[in-house]
Amino acid sequence: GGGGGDAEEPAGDDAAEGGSVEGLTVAFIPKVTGNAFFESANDGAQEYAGKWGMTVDYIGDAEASVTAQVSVINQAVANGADAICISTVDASGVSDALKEAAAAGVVVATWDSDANPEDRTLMVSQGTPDILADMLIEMSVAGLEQRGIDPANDPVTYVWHYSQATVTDQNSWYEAAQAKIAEQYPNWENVHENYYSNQDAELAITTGEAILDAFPEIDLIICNDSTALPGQLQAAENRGLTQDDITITGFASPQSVKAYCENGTIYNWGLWDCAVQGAMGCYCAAYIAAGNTVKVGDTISIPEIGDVTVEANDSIAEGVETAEENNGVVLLPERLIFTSENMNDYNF
Amino acid sequence: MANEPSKIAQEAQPQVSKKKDVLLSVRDIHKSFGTNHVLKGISLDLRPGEVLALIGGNGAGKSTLMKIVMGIYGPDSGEVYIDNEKVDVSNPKVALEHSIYMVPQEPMLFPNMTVRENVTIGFNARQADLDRELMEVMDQIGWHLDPDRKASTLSIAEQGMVEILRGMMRHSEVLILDEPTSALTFDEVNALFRVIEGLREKNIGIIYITHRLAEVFQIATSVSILRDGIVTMQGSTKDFTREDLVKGLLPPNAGSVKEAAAAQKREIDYTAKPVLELQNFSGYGFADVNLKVYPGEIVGLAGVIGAGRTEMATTIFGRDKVLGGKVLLDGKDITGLSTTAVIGEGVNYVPEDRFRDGLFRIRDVEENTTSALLAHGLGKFILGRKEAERVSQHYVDNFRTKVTGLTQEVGGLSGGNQQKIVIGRAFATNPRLVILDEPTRGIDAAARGDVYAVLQQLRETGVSILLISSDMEEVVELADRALTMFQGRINGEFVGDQITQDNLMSASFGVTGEARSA
Amino acid sequence: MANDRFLRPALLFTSINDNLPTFMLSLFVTLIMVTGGIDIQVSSLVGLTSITIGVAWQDFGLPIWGAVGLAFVLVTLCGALSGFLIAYCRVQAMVVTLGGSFLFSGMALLVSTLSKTESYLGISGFPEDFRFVGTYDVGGVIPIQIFIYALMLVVAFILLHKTKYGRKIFLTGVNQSAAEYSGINTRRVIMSTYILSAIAAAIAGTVTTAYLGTSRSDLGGDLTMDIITAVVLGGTLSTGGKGSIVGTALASFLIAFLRFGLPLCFKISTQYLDIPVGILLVAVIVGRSAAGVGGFGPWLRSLLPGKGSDKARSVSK
Amino acid sequence: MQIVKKLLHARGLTSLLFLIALFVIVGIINPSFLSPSNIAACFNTSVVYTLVAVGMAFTLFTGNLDVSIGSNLGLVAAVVGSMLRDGQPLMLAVLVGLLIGAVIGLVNAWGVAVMGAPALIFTLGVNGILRGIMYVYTNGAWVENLPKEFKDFSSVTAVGDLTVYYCVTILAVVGIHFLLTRTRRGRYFQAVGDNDQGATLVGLPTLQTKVLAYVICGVMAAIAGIIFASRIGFVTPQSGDGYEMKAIAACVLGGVSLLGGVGTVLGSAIGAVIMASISYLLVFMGFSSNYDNAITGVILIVIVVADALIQHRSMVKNRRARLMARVSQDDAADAGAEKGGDAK
Ligand SMILES: Nc1ncnc2c1ncn2[C@@H]1O[C@H](COP(=O)(O)OP(=O)(O)OP(=O)(O)O)[C@@H](O)[C@H]1O
Ligand SMILES: Nc1ncnc2c1ncn2[C@@H]1O[C@H](COP(=O)(O)OP(=O)(O)OP(=O)(O)O)[C@@H](O)[C@H]1O
Ligand SMILES: [Mg+2]
Ligand SMILES: [Mg+2]
Repeated sequence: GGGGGDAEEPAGDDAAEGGSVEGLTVAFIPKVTGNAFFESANDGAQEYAGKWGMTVDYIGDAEASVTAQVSVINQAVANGADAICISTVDASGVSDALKEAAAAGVVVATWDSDANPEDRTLMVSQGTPDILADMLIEMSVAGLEQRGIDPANDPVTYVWHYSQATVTDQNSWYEAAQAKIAEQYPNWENVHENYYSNQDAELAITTGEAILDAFPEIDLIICNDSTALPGQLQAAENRGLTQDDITITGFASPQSVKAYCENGTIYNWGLWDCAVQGAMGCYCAAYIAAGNTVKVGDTISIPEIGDVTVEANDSIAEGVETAEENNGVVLLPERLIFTSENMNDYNF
Repeated sequence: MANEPSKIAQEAQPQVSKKKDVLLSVRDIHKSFGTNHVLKGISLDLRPGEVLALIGGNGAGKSTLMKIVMGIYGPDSGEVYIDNEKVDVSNPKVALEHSIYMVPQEPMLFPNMTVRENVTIGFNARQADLDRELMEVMDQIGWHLDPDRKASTLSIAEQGMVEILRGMMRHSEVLILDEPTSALTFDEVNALFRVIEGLREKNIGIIYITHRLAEVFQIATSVSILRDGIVTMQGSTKDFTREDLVKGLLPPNAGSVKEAAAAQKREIDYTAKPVLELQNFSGYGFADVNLKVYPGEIVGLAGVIGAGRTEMATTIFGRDKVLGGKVLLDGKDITGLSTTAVIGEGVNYVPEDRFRDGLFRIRDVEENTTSALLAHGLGKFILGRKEAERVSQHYVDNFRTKVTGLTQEVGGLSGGNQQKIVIGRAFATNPRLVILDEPTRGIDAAARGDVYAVLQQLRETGVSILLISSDMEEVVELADRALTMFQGRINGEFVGDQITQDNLMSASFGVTGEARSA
Repeated sequence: MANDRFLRPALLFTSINDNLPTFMLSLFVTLIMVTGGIDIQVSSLVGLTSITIGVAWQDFGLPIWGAVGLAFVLVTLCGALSGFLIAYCRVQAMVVTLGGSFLFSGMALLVSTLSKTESYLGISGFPEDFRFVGTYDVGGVIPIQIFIYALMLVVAFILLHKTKYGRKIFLTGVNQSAAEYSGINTRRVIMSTYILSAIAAAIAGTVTTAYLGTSRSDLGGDLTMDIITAVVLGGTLSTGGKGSIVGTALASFLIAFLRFGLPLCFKISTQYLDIPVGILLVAVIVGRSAAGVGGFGPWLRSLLPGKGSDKARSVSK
Repeated sequence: MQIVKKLLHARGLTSLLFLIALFVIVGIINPSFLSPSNIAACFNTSVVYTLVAVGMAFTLFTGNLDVSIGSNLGLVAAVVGSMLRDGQPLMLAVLVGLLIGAVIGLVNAWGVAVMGAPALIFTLGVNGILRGIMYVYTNGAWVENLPKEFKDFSSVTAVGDLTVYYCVTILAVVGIHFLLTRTRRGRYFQAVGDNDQGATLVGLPTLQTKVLAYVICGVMAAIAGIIFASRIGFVTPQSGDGYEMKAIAACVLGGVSLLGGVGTVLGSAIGAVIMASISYLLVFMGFSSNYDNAITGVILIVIVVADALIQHRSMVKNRRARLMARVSQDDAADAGAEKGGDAK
C-alpha cells in the first residue's frame, strides 16, 4: 500500500472553511475514450459523484492525441466546469491549455497520467513508475516460480509487448522495470526490442503469435497494456500454451482476462482499482474548487472512500518542487494482483 | 414509302394512320436542357424495311432524340410508340426489351474488357454460341478484329466497329446508327452498307444519322431533316435532290456556305524554305517518312485507318519516342522535344479522339479554348483572364460555335461544336503549322463549311496545315498537295489535278498509280 | 442559443485554433483532389515535422530556425517522393499516400529514437521566439496562427483560382490526356500539388509544435478523415476537375464549429460527435447529389458552398 | 510461351509472386520462419482482412468504394458479441449480425448508387455514424467474456495448420472468383465499373449491380466482424478502426484498380495475406516494432510501384509491338497487300 493513515491535521477544519463539493461540476478527462481502463474509472467516478451530489462530465476523444486533448480541455473550460480532472496524453503538450484553464479559474487536478506538477493542484497517482515496475517484476517472478523456475538463478528469456513507443505511462514503467531487472536479475535476458500492438486487438494477437513462433523457447512476456495482454494470451491459447509453458503477465482489468485465467493460460496479472482512482481524482478536484486549501501532509477525508494524505510531488517524480499550498500527490492506497483466487471479487 | 411525300412538312405529318406496320413512332417530343429548348415537338415514324436518314446540323438534337427513344433521357413531353403501343421508355432496358438498339455516336465500350466480351455482354445465350455468331458477323461484314484484344487498345475507328458489331449481334427490329461511318474509311463504309442492305431485306427498321449527304442517297429509303428543334422536311429519298437537302439543312436566310469555302487554290511558293520538313522520320507505327510543308500550304495526308498517320503526328508532337530521322521546323531541329516545347516552337495538333485527348468536358468554353495557351501565354504567373476571354470569344465568333456563353460547359455542346472548340484551341496558340487529325469528323455540312473557310483564311496569314483525313473528298477539296500513307510509309504524292478521290483511294490501299490497272 | 458562451470571440478563436492543422492541410489537399488525386499522408507529415524540429534542435544542436528549416526540407522531400511516384510512375494516389502515411509516421517514430529523450515524453522547452508563432495573440485576442492560416488561405486561393498554375491543375484533373495534348506538363503539375501539401503539413507541424510547446512524432494523428471531409464537403469533386478553396475553408469551419459547438450547446459527449458530423456529411452530400439531378431545386443548390448553381448541375456521375 | 505470357498478365498471379518473394526474403533472413506452421499462421491471421478485402473488391469492381466497413465490422462484432455473452443462441446472433451488415450495405448503396453521392465521402459519413452508434451501444465499454466455445472455434484447424475459418473463407473466395469470371452475371460487376453508361446502354442492370456490390461488401464485413469477435474474444469500441484502408491496400496489392473494372477477388485475398502478415513477418526479420510502420509503408509502396511499372511497360511494349507490326518491311511494299492486317 501507498500512503494512508497518519494525519497531522484533521481535514475537517479546511473543509469547513471552504465548502462542500455538492453541486460542483468536474470535467473528467481520460486520455482516450472507449478504453476499458478509463471507462471503468468513469463508472466509478459517476457512481461516487451521485453519492456526493456533484456532477462528473466525462469528456474525451476517441483518439489519444495531444491535439485532441487540448481541444477537449478548452471545451471543458468553455463549458463552465468548476474543475478538471485529467489523465494527460503528454504533459508538456497540454501545459499551456491547463495553465489557461487555471487562469480562467478552473481547478486542475490529474489522475493516472500526470501533468507538469506546476500546472495542476493534486495528482491522484496509482503509484510511481518504480512501484508499478516492482509490481510487474513481482508478478513475473511469481509466475515463473509457480512453473518451477528459479528466477534468481535460472536463465530467463523475456520480452515486452505493449501499445506504443509514444505513450507515456507504459513506457515509464518499462524503463523503470528494465533498470530494476538489470540490477536484480542479471540472469534475465531481453531477447528482442519491445513489440507494440497499437491497442489493436487483432494486431495484438498477430504480434503475440509471431513472438511465440519466432521465440518458441521464450519464458516470459510482460504486457503492460490492457489490449496487449488479452491479445497475447489469446495467441498463447491458439498455440496451446498454458501458464506451465510460458509466463505472461501484465496490466489489464480482471474482466478482460478472467477467461484466460480460468483455462490456465495466465497465472496472475494486476491493476489498481481504477474506479476508485477516478472517483478520488474527481473528488480532489472538486474539493479544491470548493475553496478548500490543502498543504503537504494534510488529510482529505473522502466520504465513502476514506482518508488520504497529501504528499510532496517528489514522491512520484524525483527533484520536483511542491508549491506552498494546493499542490501535491495523493497515492491510491491499493494496487491489486489478480489470480484465480480473487479475480471474481472485482467487476470492472 | 411514305404515303404522301411532302417536300416541306412544317409540322409532323398530320396523325399518321396507325397501321400495323409502324415499328416505332414518336409523337410530339419536347426536350430542353436548362434554357436550351432542343426538341420542340418532333414526330417520326419508322416502318419495317425502312432506312430513315436523320440529318441536321450539329446540335440539332438528333442524338438527343435517339437517346430519348433509347430511354437514356426522358422527354419533357411527348410519347413513344413501339409496334403501335405506347411505351414508357424509362431506361435502356425497356428499349432493348422492345428490340430497339442504338449504336451511339461516341463509342461506349468497356475499356478493360476484350472485344469479345464487349460485344457479347448482356446476352443470354451460351457463350460458345455467341462467339460463333460473332465470328460469322465479322466474316459477313469483312472486319477482323482480334476478339481477345482489350478495348482500351483500340483506336477510335476500331471502337466504332465494335459498337457496330454489337448492333449487328442484337438482332433488333429497330437499329439506330448514330453517325456510324464518321471514323470509317471508304471500304469499311461500303462493307457496312452491304450489311444494312441485308438487314433492310429482313424487314428491320433502321434510323441512320449522318452528316454525309452522299450516304443519304446511297443507303436511305427516306429522310427527315431536323432543324431548330422541329422536322423541317421529310419524305422518301427519291423525291429529294442533294440541293433540296442542303436547303433544308441551312437556315432560311443563309447564303451558300459551300461556295465560300471552295475558294480557289492559292499559288504556293515551292522555292521557299519549308515550314516543316521530315527527314527519314521513323517512330512506332511509321517509318522513313520524308515530307515538306511549305508556307501557307495545306498538305493532305490520306490513308486508311491504321496507316500510321496519327502516330506520326503525335510523335512530332512529343507524345511518343522518335526512332530515327529528323523534324525540322523552319529549318530548326525540333526532333523529340516535349509537347510543351513543340507548341512553343509553333506547332499545334488537333487530336483525332476528341473525348480522350481533346475535351475538358466539365470545364467551360473559355478554359477549353485557351488550354494550350497556358504553356506560353496568358500572363507570366497570374492568369490573364481578359486575354483568355478575348481569344475564346474570337474563336467562338469566327467558327460560329453554338454556345450560350463562354462559361458554358463543353460537355453539353453537340459533337460538332465541341470539335470547333478543339480546333479553335490549336489555332489560338498562333502556330506556324497545325496538324489537323480528322478535323471534320462528326461535323455537319454547315460547320464543315465554316471550318474550311477558316482554314483557308488562316493560311492566308501564312499558317501551314498538315491535314490528316480519311475523307478523300475533304482532301480533294482542301489540299494543295496530297500524300498518302500506307502501312506506315508515304507511298504517293499528288499535286494539282492529280488529287482525285480515285488516286488517293487506290494509293491508300497500297495500289500505286502504275500498278492500278491490274 | 443553448449556450451563450459559444458566442464569445475568444472561444471561437480557441475552437479555430484547435482545428488549425485540419484547416491548413485541407486547403492544399484541395489542390490535390482537384487534380483527381487524394492525399492521406499529410497528417503523418505533421508529426514528422514536429519530431524533426525537436530532435534537430535538442539533440543535433541546430538553432531552432535551422531545425525548422531542416524539417521543411525533409517533409518537402517526402511530399515530392509520393508526388513523383503518383505522377511519374502512375500509381494510384490513394495507395501511394496510404503507403506514405505508414512510411512517414514510421519515419517520425524512428527520428524520435535518435533523441536522448524517450519517444513517449515529447521534446519541450522551446525558446520563446519559436513558441511565438503558436502562442502570440495579436492585440491580445487573435492568435497569430490564425493570421498564418489566413495567409495560407490567400495563397491557396490565388494559386488555384487566379494563376495559370491553378488553371493547369483544373485541366489536369478533368482530363489528363487532353491536358497533355494542350502542352501542360501534367506530371509536374500533379507532383507539385503533393509538394505544396507537404509544405502545408510542415507549416501546420511547426505551428502546432509551437502552440503545444512539445515536439512529438504522433502529432497530427488522424486528421486525414477530417481533411477529406472538409475538402469534399466544400464542393470539390472527388473525381477531380472541380473545387474551390473558399468552399473548403467554409466546410472546415463548419465542421470545427460543429465539433466544438455541439458539446457546448447540447452537452453531447465528444465521443458521440461522429454521429452528428457523419449525419451532416451524409445529408449534405446526398442533398447536393439530389440537387444535381434536379431533385430539390435551385434554392438548395444556392445554399451549398462551392461554385454557382449552374456548375452544380453538371456534377453528375 | 503464349501461356506463360498470359499467366504473367493474370494480375492475381503477380501478387502471389510478391507474396512468395516476401516469404523467401524473410526465410533468408531467418530460416526458422520457413516452417509450414509459420506460413499457415500468416494465412490464418489474414482471415478477417481477406473477408473485408474481398467485400471491398466488389465495390471497387463497380468503380465505387466503401470505407464504412471498419465500423460495420466493429458494430457487428459488438452486437454479436454482446448477444452471445448474454446467452442468445449463436444462429440468432449471426443472423442479426448479417442483417446489420446487409442494411449498412443497402444504406451505402442508396446514397451512392441511387442518390449519386461520391462513394468515398458518403461511406466516410456512414463510417462516422456507425462508430458513434457503436459507442452508444457499448457505452464505450468493452464487450468481454464471450462464450468459450465461440472463441475456441477460431483455433480449430482443418487442413494442416490452417484454421477452419481460413479454409472455408478461401474456398468461398475461390468459388466467388469462378462465379465472377465464368458466369454472365458475374462479369456485370466489372462491366459496370468499367463504363457504367455503356453498361446501361447494353441493358445491364447497372443500379442493381451496384446495390448488390454494396450489400455483398456490407455482409462480408459483417462476417468478418463475427469472425473477429470469435478470434479475439473481446470487442473494444475501436474494433475495426482503420480496416477500410487496409482492405483497400490489400485490394490494390492484389491488382484491383480503384478506378473500377479491373482485378480479381483471388488477387485481393492474396493482398490481404500480405497486409495481414507484415507485422508477423517483421517479428521474424528481427526488426524492432519501431520499424513496423516504416517497413509496412515501404513494402506497400515498393509492391505497388513495381507493379505499376511492370504493367505500364508491358502495355507500352504491346502497343509498340502492335504499331511496328503495321509498318511494312520494305519500301517496295507489295501492291495488293492484305488490308485486313491493318486492323490487327
Ligand atoms: N446532356 C446534355 N446537357 C445539356 N445540353 C445537352 C446535353 N446533351 C445535348 N445537349 C444540347 O442539346 C443540343 C442537341 O445536341 P445533340 O447531341 O442531340 O445534337 P446532334 O444533333 O446529335 O448534333 P451532332 O451532329 O453534332 O452530333 C445541343 O445544343 C447540345 O448542346
Ligand atoms: N510548386 C509550385 N509552386 C508555386 N508555383 C508553381 C509551382 N509549380 C509551378 N508553379 C508556377 O506555375 C506556372 C506553370 O508551371 P508548370 O510547371 O505547370 O509549367 P509548364 O507549363 O510545365 O512549364 P513552362 O513554364 O515551360 O511552360 C509557373 O509560372 C510556375 O512558376
Ligand atoms: Mg449527335
Ligand atoms: Mg488517325
